[in-house]
Amino acid sequence: MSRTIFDISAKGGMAWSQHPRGEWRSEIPEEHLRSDAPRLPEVSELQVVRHFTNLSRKNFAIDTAFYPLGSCTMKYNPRGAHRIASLPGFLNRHPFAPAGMSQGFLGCLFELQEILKEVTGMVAVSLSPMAGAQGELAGVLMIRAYHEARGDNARTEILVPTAAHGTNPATATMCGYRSREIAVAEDGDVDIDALKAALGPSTAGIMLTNPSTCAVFERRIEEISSLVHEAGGLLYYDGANLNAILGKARPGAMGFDVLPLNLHKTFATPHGGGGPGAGPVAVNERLKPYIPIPFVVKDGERFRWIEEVEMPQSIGRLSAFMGNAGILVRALIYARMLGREGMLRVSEFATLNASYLAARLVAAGFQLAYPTRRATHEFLISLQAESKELGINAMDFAKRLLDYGVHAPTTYFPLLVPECFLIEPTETETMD
Amino acid sequence: MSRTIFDISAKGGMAWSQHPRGEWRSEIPEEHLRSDAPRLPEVSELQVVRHFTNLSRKNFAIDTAFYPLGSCTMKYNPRGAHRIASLPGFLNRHPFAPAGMSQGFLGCLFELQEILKEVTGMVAVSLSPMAGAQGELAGVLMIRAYHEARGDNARTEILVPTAAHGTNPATATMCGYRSREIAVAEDGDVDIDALKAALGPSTAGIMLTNPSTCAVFERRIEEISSLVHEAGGLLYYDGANLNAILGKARPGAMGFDVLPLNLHKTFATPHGGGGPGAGPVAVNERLKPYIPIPFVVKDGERFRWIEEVEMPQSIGRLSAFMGNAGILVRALIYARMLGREGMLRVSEFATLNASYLAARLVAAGFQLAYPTRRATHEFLISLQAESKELGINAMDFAKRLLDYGVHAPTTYFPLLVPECFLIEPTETETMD
Amino acid sequence: MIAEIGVTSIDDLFEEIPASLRVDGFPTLATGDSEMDLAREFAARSRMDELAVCFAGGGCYDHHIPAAVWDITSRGEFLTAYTPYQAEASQGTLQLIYEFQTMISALTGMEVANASVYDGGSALAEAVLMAVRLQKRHASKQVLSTAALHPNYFDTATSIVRGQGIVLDCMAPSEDGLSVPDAADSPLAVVIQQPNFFGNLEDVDTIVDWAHEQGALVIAVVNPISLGLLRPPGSWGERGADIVVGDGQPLGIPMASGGPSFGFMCTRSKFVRQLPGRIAGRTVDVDGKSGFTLTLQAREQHIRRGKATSNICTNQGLLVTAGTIYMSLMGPAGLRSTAQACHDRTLRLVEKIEAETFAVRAMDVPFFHECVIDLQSISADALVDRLASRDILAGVPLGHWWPDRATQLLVCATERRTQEEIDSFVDSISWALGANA
Amino acid sequence: MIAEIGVTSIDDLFEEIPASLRVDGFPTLATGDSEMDLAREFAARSRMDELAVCFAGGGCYDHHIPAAVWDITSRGEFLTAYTPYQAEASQGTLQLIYEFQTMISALTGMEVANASVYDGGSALAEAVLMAVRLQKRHASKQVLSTAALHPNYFDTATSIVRGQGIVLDCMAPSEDGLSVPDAADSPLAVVIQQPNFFGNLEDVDTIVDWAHEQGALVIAVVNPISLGLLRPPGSWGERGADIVVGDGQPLGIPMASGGPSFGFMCTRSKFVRQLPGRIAGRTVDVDGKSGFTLTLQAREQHIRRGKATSNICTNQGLLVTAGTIYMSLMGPAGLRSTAQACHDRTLRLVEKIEAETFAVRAMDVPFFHECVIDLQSISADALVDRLASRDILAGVPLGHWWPDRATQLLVCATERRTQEEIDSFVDSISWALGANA
Ligand SMILES: Cc1ncc(COP(=O)(O)O)c(C=O)c1O
Ligand SMILES: Cc1ncc(COP(=O)(O)O)c(C=O)c1O
Repeated sequence: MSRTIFDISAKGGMAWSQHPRGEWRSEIPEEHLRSDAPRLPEVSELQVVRHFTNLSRKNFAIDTAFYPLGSCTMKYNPRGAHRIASLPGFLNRHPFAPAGMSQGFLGCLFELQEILKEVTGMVAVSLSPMAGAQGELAGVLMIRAYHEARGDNARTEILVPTAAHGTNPATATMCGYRSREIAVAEDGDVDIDALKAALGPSTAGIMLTNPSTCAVFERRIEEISSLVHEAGGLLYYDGANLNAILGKARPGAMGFDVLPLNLHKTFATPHGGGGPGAGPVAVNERLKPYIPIPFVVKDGERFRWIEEVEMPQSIGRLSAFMGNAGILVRALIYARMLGREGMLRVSEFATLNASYLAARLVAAGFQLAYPTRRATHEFLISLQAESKELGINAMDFAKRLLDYGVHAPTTYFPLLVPECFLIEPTETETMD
Repeated sequence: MSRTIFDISAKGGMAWSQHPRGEWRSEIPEEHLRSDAPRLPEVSELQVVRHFTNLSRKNFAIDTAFYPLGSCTMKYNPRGAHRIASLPGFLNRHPFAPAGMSQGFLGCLFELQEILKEVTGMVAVSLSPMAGAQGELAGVLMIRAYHEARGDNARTEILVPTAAHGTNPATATMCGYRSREIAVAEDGDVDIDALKAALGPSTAGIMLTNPSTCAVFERRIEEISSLVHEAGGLLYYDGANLNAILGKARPGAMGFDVLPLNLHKTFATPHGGGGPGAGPVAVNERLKPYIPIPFVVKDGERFRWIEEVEMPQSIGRLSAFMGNAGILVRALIYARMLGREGMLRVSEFATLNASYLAARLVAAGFQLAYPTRRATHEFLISLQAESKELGINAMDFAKRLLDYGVHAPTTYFPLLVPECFLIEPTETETMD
Repeated sequence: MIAEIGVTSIDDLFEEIPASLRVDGFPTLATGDSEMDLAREFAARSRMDELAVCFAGGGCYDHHIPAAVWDITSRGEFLTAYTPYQAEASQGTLQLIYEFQTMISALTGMEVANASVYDGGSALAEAVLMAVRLQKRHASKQVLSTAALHPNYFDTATSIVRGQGIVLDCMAPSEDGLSVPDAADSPLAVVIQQPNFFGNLEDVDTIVDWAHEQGALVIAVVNPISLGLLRPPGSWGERGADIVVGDGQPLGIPMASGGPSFGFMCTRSKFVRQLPGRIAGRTVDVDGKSGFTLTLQAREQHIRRGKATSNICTNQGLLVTAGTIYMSLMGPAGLRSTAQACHDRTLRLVEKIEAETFAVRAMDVPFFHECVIDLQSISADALVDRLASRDILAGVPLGHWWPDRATQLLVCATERRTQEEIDSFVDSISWALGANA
Repeated sequence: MIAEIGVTSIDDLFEEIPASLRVDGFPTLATGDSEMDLAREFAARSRMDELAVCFAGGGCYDHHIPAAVWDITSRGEFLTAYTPYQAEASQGTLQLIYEFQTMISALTGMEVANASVYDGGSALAEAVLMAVRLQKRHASKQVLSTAALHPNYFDTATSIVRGQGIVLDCMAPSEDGLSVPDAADSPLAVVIQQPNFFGNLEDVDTIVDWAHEQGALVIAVVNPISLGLLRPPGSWGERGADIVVGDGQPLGIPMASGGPSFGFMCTRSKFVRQLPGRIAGRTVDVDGKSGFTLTLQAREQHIRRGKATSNICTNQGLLVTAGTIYMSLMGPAGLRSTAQACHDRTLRLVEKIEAETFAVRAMDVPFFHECVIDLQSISADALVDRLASRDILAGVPLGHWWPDRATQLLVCATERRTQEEIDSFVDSISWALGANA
């Protein structure tokens, strides 16, 4: 049954109660009007409801099954946050409503900015990027703006570990940089010698995440940070793995200059079958002048927008309005639901669950990619031995898991580990 | 996978964000407190959401499949009516809020009463019964009250056609009556001779529906009505099939004294896997003094409740508050969405769909139970020939339909037709 | 389609309706409205009734409802399914009912529960009918209730059972509204509401033991939230209650003018055949796979017709779904802290009313989360009207049922009531009483 | 669990973090709140921004959203699924995207569409980058837009493409804000918004044909609701637009402060390899059963890394779901009558403003559902502030972007605006302008 909605469409079908009632006048000149009706489906409301209800039933989802997709943090998205963010005052606010009519919403943004500063250890936050990748773009554009402002125009390279997520090199390219790969050592940490060799006057910056995409904590991050800064480059932190260290360590203290957060991961806003997310960027003093507009400040008791006029060095606007505003409200509610203790529970339970699952898989005979290392919020196993022995590959394993009603882990990522599974049970799963 | 929620429960599991926060004082004496905690499941919010989401996926529903369950009117339940009836002003109204704080809600009830009067051709409506069967109870209690008020205490029998829905005789019993069956003739109409033979001084009334549960229109309803009234009995109309004649004929004109409506059928409020429904009763002048309280009247521009003091002969209260109030609001919205033309479309499309499906099945070789008659909003086929030939019964047929993703029609009802299917496609289905 | 049916117009399909009965639509009804127009119109209508704060209880309570409850309950597969008669097409609803029954039994301390009936009031009626069936050989046709039984429950049960000649009576109350059985009575069943309509705690052990000594069955009427904290009816007195009923509204159901909610019913295993309504059970299919089905269906009206235990057919399935999800989310600890919070909020409210206004407690006995206060100087109706101007629903005036209690108001503060709301309510009472002083 | 891992405490799991970097939680954050408390707090916060009526547009519109749209979109299976990379686990989302692409193509009159990008503004940026890739051999690095392009779209596209050295310029406007191409220009691509930011209808045929003569590609920016009525970009001029983008918010997405919504992108088949973002296609599996999958994945960043067509990963899937359901419900007839109703409402509003207030139309050209009015005596900001006191959002003041248009206000009336709302808006304008006269 994969009939499309067009297959069930029939001339004259319609959801009559959705049509506005009345007689309409028009002053649009004939030449602007379309002559043909667009070929949209012609169906009843029941047909629509039934068709899309049944389509939904063909998806795996957190709400239906265990979804240990590494790097994606498929944890429980509280229904309460969705409900509260759907209050009419939030849903019906027009983006151009003046600040005087928007104190509720602006107050929410300001509060979220403050929480994210605390969580990351950075000094300023702009909430507008619409997903991790747009946050990356903002981050690298800021690095670019920083160098340009200093007239330091020879820096044309962004360093990226071989294990990095594909968005990192893609982003560097979008910002007009060349991306240069840095090897990862046997133990999963960045190869310091390779790094040293790559650093130089053309280094604009480095993009890292910690725990890394090898699912281990980059232990020599302080050394890396000094090396990069000494070479005149800046450090970019990919926030996708922040849930692993929430309340345990802060990127700000590790020496990072800029990071986007993936609110749809760390702050549990729904993935929605491919978004929306939100990728706020946090920066230190160095990059503060460049953060994207708009953002919110508090003057006395009133909240107001900061736009271009007050931020002449900003990299500018990244969306028509205020990014994925509704997602920001959801994330704030989730953060408030967690609170001080809850944030610690995130990193602790995420790590505990991953470590436990890793231990169980090791006991069952599977091979960890980095057996000497602690698991973080996720861990990597290599199915190379099994693949050779059984003549099947990691993808076959993954598909077989689907047959058992468990979503497959992330496969073949990071690219440098052969036949791997990146497994992230997340903190909201229980033992059952 | 039929693990229950108790199977996944583990000591200490909980949905922490649902617990009220604070320190609580108590002045409840020790002896009133329970010593053991009730054995409710101990699970996380994700576990709850996942468990019940997955349970829901094991149901057939109008929203997922064609559901031609005869007599049950499984038609589309507009999402809009559900949404609008869930507005905070409706959901948060306390049943004891005084009339001054309730003009919105009371106005809705009044409007629905008026619409139902128009639709049925009766003179008064009470909305409080909570389903068809409670409406039946109200109806028969009113018949009883009527006879009692006249001191006519010898009437101990309610006549019920053999084809009647099981709630009819059960209701008669609950009201302290004996129910007496009346045969149905070959053509599906009531056997007039059998009726005449049964009528007499012990006849309190007769319970009918039209179209009847044989799925044909009872053509001699006027004659039946005269006969019963002449014998001193009253006529009760089972409103479950009202959608078949909406705007084409009215029970009031057929001589009925009282009828409940099934709002969850004719007015498309959701069946909910077994309710809630609503079974408002409509009556003619004769039974007006006896209708259940409370109901709403309009004094000038204000709406107010009528309670027992103003209705001393009322059969009384049938629920703690105002029945299934929220369902009444949904039904009103649906009725308003239909409007004048929409109500006609209900009976026309329901009949057209049933007649078409009947014609197609006849063409495919199936046997109608009443081949000389017009189909109404539903029709009966008998699988007796197929059963004999193939050695299977109607229930086997029904189960096989489920395998094909179509909900089985009603089987073995009415009881008098052997191996039957009562098929009601409803007016909201299309050809696809 | 017309052609395939063999007619020439839709009108032909209605040709069996005698001409004398034919009408042509509904000239007085308005034309159909769009969802958009209805949404606007009804938003305005519903806004007329919007409240800021609710201190009314009396059988319907303003509790917090977790978002997950209705998000899941409103899924099309729950919302638009039929009654689970076809087990294969309804495993979701059937398993859910089974789990519901288990939870309600745990909460009440009883052995078996049904899949619900319409509401608390009609559940009481069904319990009375059940007791009558069980006590067929009992000399009396009288059922006796404690004095402070919810008056609307009393009335509902009376209307429903009257047709069968059953009489419901009330015990005489003591000064504080509590009930002490009168040795002279010898009913077939005794109805005890705990907490009673005034929010107070009855001496249930004494009443239960007395009733059982008389050969009467005990019907308990309880509030499910209170059972997070209070002793369950299954352990009242020596032998516990025989039938337990109540209304499920506090378990995740919006007040919505009092309905739809659901009534629950539990009893001892040995009485299960007289328990009306549906019951889901676990079973095994021909392949040995376990599944769920409606059990004891033989008692239902579509099989036993005139001899069924009840005429109920469509019932409150969707609300049972909500209640089950609610109980699962709260668990024993959440239900307990909710009950504790309700008691605490009401305690603080009443103390503050006594400390800061002219109003006093009408009855000085332990209560759960409702309490009767006496305004002394003005009628409770007048207070409610005055506070309506401040968008506060002050409580339930008792004068409607007991004219001699016209100055008494039943107030309730659930876990949702904040200290600020309580403070401003008490201020408003002072203002309202002061204005009349 | 701890024991099975082989550690003695949870803290051991974090031992690889250097001591110098370890912190101990977040002392400045508050303790976690319950859903109940947050619901109350945020209800109060959201109420601060609640509006009675909205006459603002400017890229975000107050349309009716059928209840079914979000009832279905909020199902857990849509809400909590990941990006449909695993085709077997995502057939629902994949088929939906496929249907979405078909609908958007039909609406715009183009051959192929992608599965959306972030929003309308960033869609324009992606279109510009795509045009640059397609015009690699073109002499110019200039992209030229019509004068009345949404200024925030212009700014967004500029920020995003600047890193690659691409320049965005604006045509000079005529008196009425419409754009007439200047023969001297020779851009690589021309951006045309229709209706333009002022709500007016550009002479798209002339501009498109001119652009194509110059060897430029044409990027159209359109409002999907308008396409229920207006000529689709696929048929503008002789050859039609080459790339079409827009924002999906009008298709069943709440305004929600402008996001999340989704940006759509369509193009000619021959350009599909340069179309960024995901594209779903129909395919057949090994057993010959048809199914849906992401096609052209090789362009994606997780495979081509530095050479991907775009860095977009997480995107706006859920909003595409809502948009697809919306388009299915409206169908061609519903979309058309919605567009007609919007035009009619705005027409009546503007006529009434001209007839009854001192304000006049600023530009006398045909418009769709937005129109610029000139208040003459006071600034548009002042009017907006005054009408805020009546809970009316009067429109979008233009002075923010064009200081010389400080007295000009962009107003919009969608199909939701009733005659009463229009009347009271015009009364309020009279009042506000009068008060200043
Ligand atoms: C490590 C890492 N970085 C970046 C991203 C990109 O984030 P987004 O999908 O929000 O654009 C992801 C997403 O999966 C990721 O896992
Ligand atoms: C003919 C008929 N009468 C009465 C009823 C009982 O109505 P309810 O289920 O609302 O109690 C039904 C329900 O199926 C029915 O079909």
